[in-house]
Amino acid sequence: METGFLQEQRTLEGDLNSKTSHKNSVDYLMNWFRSRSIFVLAYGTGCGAIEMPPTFTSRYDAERLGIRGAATPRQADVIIVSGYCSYKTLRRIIRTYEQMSNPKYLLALGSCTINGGMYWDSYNTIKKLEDYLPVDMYVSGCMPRPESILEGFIALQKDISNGKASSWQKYEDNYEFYRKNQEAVLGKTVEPSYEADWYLYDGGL
Amino acid sequence: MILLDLVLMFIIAYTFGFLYYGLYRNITARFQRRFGPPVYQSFVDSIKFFLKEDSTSHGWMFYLGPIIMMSGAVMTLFFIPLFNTGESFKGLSEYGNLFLVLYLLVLGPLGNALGVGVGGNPFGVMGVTRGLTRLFALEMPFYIAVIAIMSLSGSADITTIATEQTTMNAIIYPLLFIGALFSFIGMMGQSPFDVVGAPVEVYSGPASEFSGKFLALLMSQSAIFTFAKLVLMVDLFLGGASGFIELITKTFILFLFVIAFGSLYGRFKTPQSVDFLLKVPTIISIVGLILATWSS
Amino acid sequence: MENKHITIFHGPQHPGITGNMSVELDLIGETIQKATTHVGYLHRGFEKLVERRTVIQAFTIVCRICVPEPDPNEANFAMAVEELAGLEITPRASYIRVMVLELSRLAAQFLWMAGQSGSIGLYAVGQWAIADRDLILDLFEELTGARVYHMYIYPGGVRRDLPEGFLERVSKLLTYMKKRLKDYDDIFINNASFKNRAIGVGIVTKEEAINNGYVGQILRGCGIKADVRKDAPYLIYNELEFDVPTQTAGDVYARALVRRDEMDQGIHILEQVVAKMPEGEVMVKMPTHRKFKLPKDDTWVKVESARGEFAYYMAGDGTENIRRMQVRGPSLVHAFTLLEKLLVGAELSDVALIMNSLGICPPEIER
Amino acid sequence: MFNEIKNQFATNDVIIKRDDLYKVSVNYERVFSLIDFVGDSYNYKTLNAITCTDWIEDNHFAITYMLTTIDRRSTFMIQTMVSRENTKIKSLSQKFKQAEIMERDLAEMYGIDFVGNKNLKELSLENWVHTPPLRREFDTLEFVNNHLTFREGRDDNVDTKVEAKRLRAIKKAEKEALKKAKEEAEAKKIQEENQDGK
Repeated sequence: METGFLQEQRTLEGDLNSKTSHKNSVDYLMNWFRSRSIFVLAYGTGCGAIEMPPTFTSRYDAERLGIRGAATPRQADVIIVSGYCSYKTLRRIIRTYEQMSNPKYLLALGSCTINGGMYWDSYNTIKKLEDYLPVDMYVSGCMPRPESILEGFIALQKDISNGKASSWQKYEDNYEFYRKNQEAVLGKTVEPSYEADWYLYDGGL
Repeated sequence: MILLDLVLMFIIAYTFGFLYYGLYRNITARFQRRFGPPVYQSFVDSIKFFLKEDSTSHGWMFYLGPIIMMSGAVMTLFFIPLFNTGESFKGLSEYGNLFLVLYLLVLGPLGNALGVGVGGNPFGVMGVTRGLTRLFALEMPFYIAVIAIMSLSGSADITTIATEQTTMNAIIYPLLFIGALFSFIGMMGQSPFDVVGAPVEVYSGPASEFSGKFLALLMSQSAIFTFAKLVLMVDLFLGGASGFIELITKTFILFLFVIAFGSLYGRFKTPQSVDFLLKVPTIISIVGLILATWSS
Repeated sequence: MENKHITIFHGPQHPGITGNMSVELDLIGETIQKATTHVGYLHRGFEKLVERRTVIQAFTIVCRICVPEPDPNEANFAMAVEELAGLEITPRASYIRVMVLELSRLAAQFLWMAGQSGSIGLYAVGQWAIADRDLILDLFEELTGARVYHMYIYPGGVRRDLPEGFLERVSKLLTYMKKRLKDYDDIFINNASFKNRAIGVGIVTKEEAINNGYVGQILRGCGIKADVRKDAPYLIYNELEFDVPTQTAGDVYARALVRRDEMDQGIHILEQVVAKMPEGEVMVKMPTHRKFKLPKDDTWVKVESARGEFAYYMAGDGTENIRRMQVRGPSLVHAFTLLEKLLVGAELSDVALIMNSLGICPPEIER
Repeated sequence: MFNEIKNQFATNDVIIKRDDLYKVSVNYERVFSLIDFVGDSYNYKTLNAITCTDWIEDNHFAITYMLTTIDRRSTFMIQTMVSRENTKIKSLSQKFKQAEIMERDLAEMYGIDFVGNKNLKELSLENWVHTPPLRREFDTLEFVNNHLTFREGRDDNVDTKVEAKRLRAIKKAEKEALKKAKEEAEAKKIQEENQDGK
């Protein structure tokens, strides 16, 4: 019987391996690979971002579960919305989320994303994230501890390997609904106003 | 027969490339006082990216970049013999010599530059510019050292160079080895010369805009390329390998050294790294060249 | 020619940015021609929210103004309320507050160390530093029940007394830290590659620093001995013996050295606090701890945070609510006046280095 | 120093708040000359902050400038009252570079126009078309209720005092009902007993 840290590691891994339902073995393998390699976008959107460095570094070390950071949205699988979203940030989150390639997942941290949290009467933050973007997993708390963030990740990984985490599908299917909600708070200019068209100057490169 | 050889070489390079990357992540993790991912993690990552959908399109030129890089890496591998004795795992090395390999080493970055340029991501272009600037400085000490070794062994054939070392070249010509090692650290993308994909500066550099399958291709490419470059260094300076175990031991020790060096130093700026590479290792290489020719 | 210029947004989604903010950079090659700071991604309207909350309701949200180091906010808020309400806190509460403030400063310095070393690609230091910071957070958790937002420095004292054996654990941690900081010196502060990158970058001159109202390490990095703890002592800082480290060069490396010396000083202060901790009550006797009526008056209090002077303006209007609370964080001027100036002529690779060395933290700019 | 200020700037409102904090209130016309004066004569050379308080009942803004000496040992608060409507204030950004950003913040939050500040664009908000948020007449709760949806089950969107009163009333009513029921039951019991007795 292993003790201490290794035992925790085995428990977490065992948690991941338990109870998977799948249609066929190809499906199973695909989902297994997807669940075991999670690239998290390095975008600290709110105060929950302060507990992300501990989660990803020596003490809690999310990399042992295959979770690591990615610099650009093109390479990321998971975007973490860490806490309250002001309108200005929500615009950037939507843009970033749409830049990621499928399958992509959204993990929301903190009570602010669930129901507004501390800032329920603030004029500049949204109260319910799932109206604007599809959420795969909520981690509650203000702010959630690294342990609970890891738990949230493991629950997400389990969902992925069961094929249940399909929020990106939901977003594509109900795009009208999400777009309507986004426009309701952000106005017609949902995307931030800057465009990367620098390479079109003088006829391009 | 040669076809089977090539396939096996590819498989060996692919497996060991990823294994080394996994070990790299594990060893740095231990150095950083943490548990680290499983050894197969890099492999899982690359397969996962193969399974992702591609939602972006920038035209066919964009997709050509990773493919040119991949073929550059595979060709480099095929022209480097794994062992210096025996008949197997020679690849295509009898049809091409060291000059061809040196040319192929630069093919990848150039191919990538084409693709990234079309992608339109400013950070990608910046990464490529950095890469090409650095490439020039990297090649300098490496070429001097390699050409010196070539002329000292009197052959441009890698197998001959590897076989003819009774004592390792690294021991007879230490200065040449040190000069080449500096640029080798740069070639492996390790600190302090890792300016190309510096995340806090230019996201992930050339790879910024690539996603899904093409990113997976880039990952496999770098795994194979790493292994090929390690074998090349072993062949040129560490007396080659006569068996599988010797090959793995030598390449791995070299790899460990590169990691350890990378963990201890921060990143230079691009001009700083060019400056450094053109000064210190180049001078070491030239002095090594002079000493070597003088003594022989 | 037109196409020489590239305008890029460095952030808000970028690994090299200190928090959720962005810098619009005008580049030729990789040299920055013009920099414009954009903030507001974290604006929650705290100053509006406290207007419609009672003092104690506001107390729970002020610590969220600055995420890496919430305690100076609590201390400022508590001190402002006490001054307006005319409360005098007990010596033991004072000592405990100093201990909490110094511990949080130490934690923030470790966080800075992680960011600064990450900005030059020394990832091992970052991993170590954040893990070592966690040890301090453990102590906080034991003391206050929370890792990050403590809500501990209550107007009128502190929320509860120290747990049993807490001071021994603090001094044990300090011994460990002293040993550990030597490792950081070896691999980070004295590392040739850090010196190579940091010396001569982001130079601030003395005159500019005084005229433009810079605070904290930026002043001390260019040779001005400015520290609120010495200049306008609050709590019991005038009873403690400590030094204000300064450097003269004014560049990134000088600021790093100042921060490193401050960590030593912080440990020194904590040792004194642990040794001198008096007995007694931790909370002022009040009829009720939940109702404060602030008179129609205003005040301006300041606390030295890990990044410099952190000040609050508070005005009451004779009711239970606060009429106006203005937060003046150290980053306000640094992120605009200073950063926009320092980045001109610098290279893209210096952006993260300079931002980390200024310690810019966006939530306190926009509140 | 204080006598000098009192004489020169026609004010009686000089308060020593702490030994390192003084406050003086003057008329708007004299503010900028007073800032120059304390800067030149008494070394209050650093502008630390500008703040604004909305006294809607008196219909004015209180603008306060915090000036610090070079050795940072004492702070001078210079306060002045300006009208709330179409406020126009001379900018300090020519004298102090850092004033630019502080004024930009206030301009956005209160809708004050700082004449002479070239950089008064939006700082924290984006595409904001409503009342400047820190003015007292802007009610953030009303804004939230009109513009955003809450998750069902979250009911702290109510005035706590009213809610507490309501809850207390309910509790009281329940208690009374209980008491009444008890009394009735007892009365019934007695009645029944009486009936039984009969």
